[in-house]
Amino acid sequence: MTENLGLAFDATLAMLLVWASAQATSRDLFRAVVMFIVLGLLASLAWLRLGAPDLAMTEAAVGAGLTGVLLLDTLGRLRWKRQKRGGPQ
Amino acid sequence: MSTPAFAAALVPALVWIPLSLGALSFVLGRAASPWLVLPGLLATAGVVPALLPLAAPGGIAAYHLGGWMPPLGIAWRLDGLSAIMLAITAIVSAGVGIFASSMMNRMDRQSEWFWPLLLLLIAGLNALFLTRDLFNAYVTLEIVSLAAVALVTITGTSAPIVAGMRYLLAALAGSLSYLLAVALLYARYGTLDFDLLATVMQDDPIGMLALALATAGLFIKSALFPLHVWLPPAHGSAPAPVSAMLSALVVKAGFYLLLRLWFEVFAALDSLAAARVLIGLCGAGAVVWGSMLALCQQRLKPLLAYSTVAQLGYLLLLFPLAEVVSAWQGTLILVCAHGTAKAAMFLAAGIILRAYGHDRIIAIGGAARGVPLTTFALGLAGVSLIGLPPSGGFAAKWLLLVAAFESGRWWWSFVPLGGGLLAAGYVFIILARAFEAPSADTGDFAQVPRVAELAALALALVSFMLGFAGNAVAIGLDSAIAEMTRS
Amino acid sequence: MTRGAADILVSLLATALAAGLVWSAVHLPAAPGLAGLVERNLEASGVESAVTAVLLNFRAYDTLLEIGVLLLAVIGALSLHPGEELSPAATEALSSGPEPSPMLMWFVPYMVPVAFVIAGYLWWAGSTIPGGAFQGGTVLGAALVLLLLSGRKFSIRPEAVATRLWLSGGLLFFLAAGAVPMVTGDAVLQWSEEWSGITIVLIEAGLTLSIGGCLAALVVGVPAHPPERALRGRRP
Amino acid sequence: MTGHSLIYAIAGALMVGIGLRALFLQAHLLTKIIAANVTASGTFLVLVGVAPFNGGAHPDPVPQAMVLTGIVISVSITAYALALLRRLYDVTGATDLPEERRK
Repeated sequence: MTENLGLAFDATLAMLLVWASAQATSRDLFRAVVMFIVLGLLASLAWLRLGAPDLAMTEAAVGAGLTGVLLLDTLGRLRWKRQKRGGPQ
Repeated sequence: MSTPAFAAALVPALVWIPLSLGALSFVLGRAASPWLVLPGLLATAGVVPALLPLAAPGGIAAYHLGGWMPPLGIAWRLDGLSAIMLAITAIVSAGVGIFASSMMNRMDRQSEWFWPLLLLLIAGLNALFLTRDLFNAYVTLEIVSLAAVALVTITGTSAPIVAGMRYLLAALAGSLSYLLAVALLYARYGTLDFDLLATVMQDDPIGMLALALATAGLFIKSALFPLHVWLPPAHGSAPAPVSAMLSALVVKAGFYLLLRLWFEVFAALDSLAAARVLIGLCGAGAVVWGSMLALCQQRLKPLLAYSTVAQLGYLLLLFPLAEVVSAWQGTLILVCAHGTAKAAMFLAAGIILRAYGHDRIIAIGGAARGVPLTTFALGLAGVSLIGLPPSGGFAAKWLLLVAAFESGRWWWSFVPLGGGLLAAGYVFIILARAFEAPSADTGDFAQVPRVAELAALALALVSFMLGFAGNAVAIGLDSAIAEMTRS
Repeated sequence: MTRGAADILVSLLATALAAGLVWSAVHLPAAPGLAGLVERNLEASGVESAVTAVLLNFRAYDTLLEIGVLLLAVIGALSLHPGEELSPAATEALSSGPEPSPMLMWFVPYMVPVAFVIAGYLWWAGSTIPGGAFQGGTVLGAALVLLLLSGRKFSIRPEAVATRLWLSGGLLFFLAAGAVPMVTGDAVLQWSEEWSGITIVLIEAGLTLSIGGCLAALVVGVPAHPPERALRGRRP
Repeated sequence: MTGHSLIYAIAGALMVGIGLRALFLQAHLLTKIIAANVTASGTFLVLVGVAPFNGGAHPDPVPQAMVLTGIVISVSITAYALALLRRLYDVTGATDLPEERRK
């Protein structure tokens, strides 16, 4: 029973990972960045399931956290400057 | 360790010195470059001759980092092939270092970043040429790629930034492809060591997929035709000493790892004959395509960059001819001859750029009179690039021709012959212009440090003289080649 | 080649690669792996956590080079800092971008000390249970980013020698410690059995600090102006 | 627990395909950088997912160490790539490469 539950969880998580990957590489930039952060959190869960707590910690802090902040900041700056360039001087 | 303790103790210096000096020169900033960096760089280069005895026949040195034997630990080995790559790295980086320190204003913003990046690049190259571990090779490749891209973008102007971005994305795709191969091989065999893998390698689809992935990744990293498109803009727009390092050494790093994989790790696989021919055809394509585009260029540095694409093609001829010893000799001499010649030519291009403010080929008339040593260096290196006797390029191409006939597949000889003609074309374009009288749009002449000219000339001389030393080098290499062609 | 053809070709190649990888994953025969070998040598490694033993003893050289990559990225990012002539979007401080939210401002004073404690704990715990320099370093980096985000009186000044020593200190100490065994004729990075535990803990301390600093420096970039100026009057 | 690692290896393989496709086909550089990261995550899942395990309670620590190294390398390169993207935008006003520009 627990075995089956685990299998179902793993299969769902795997599907979510693939889905989030597809979303993270779509053309809508904001959604892509947000979904990349979600992907980091999902991957962190996957590492736990794979018996790798070291990787889970690092993935959550780096993959979702720092990379996410970096991507959001870059996106914000690109948009902010575009508005400034496009707008009246 | 079965080697003289003194020499073995020097091996880590090849990585430790440039790595720590790279970090230190970052800490100390501009103040450090004159007295710390260049001596350190030359010291690193100076270690190599002391190590050569280790690479001599019978003296193949294994070094176990951390004292752990593979498969648990990581091993280094210094054999003939490593020794050649380390030697050419030492020679070119010494020349580039001397050139850059004489040309670069110490107060330039760039100089603050150039030296740490250059030293870390050298550390990465040396580390790659020593390692016997698949995953460790991945880490060294990342050092080399990241340092190379950062050096390309160092001026911060638009052309190199765009070129650097393209280079970085290509390098990323390449390393991930390589890393997938590492994952498959570790999963299949449970070890990352070249030698252990070679003994257990099976001819199965998983191994084939791994080899294909690694090869594709390294083709991108080394800009081997047809995955070369990122190279010309990057090498053409980077500062001259950077282009010299890139064309002479960085693109050879991926090629070196290809040799290790195809002729050591996967050497026992018989089913690769057709793939080897395919790689040879890629080489032929590179020679034709790169040379043709080189002929079309208006500026000196892009011309040299396309010439690099072409010259890398000759190296791939080794794959279909590898069972012949002279193919190995020719390829290894070509690695050295092209490395030194191309570095010399990029440095010369940098001098012309400094002297005249541009590198438009049509307007470099008077260079022969204004910067005669530089023009002489261009000529000498050009002779080696074409492959005229008695240059190193000649020795290399001659050996490749011999290999083609010895193997009975004489048609491969068209590649070096035709490529030589095309190279003669583009080298002649440069030299003919340089010997013309100065024209109205040549521009004002600015003085160039003599030391910089001498550095370029010295590298060109090495490339030229390799033809005389060629035989000695080839004989010295026999053990390495025997090692690689054993199976 | 037209764009449509390129699309199809790339999609086909990507699909083929994914299919090949799936096939390989399914058909891989079981290989022995190195888990057993690591376990047998764990006692000699000086730490109890297998992952830490691999990272800082058996394959410490990988880790050494990897810190080199991190430092390289920092140097590369700093080198992109424009002079006075250009607008500084490439590297200006994160904190000079959008205004920090009140929520964040409330959160940070509680969060940062906790994060520092966690970072310290992870470093210390790494030798026995999951955790270590990377995990500690990344948490430290995240804490520093939070601190910078909130616009407290804290900034990373990359032109200062002290900052640079902080960012590259982990690598330099690792290199120095790695060279020490050569004195007795051992290989580099060959920790003597009695000292290996303490050596690894010390190296991890240096790495934790440097990794945290490097990650924070990469995220916040170089302040184009002193952060105080950029932030003055923004605080609610 | 590790018995299900194959599921994650398959997910990783699909992520690699998705990531590589986007890396080559998407024009916006930010998407390309994210795509490279997705590919890297997929590669890491493959690395640990297919890693050999000898049936014991302990998963093989060597692939985990490799992935830890890989994650740090990947965040380093990403951070540098984003700095480069900002600089590129600063200098040229573009967020894509000239040859991939869609009109």
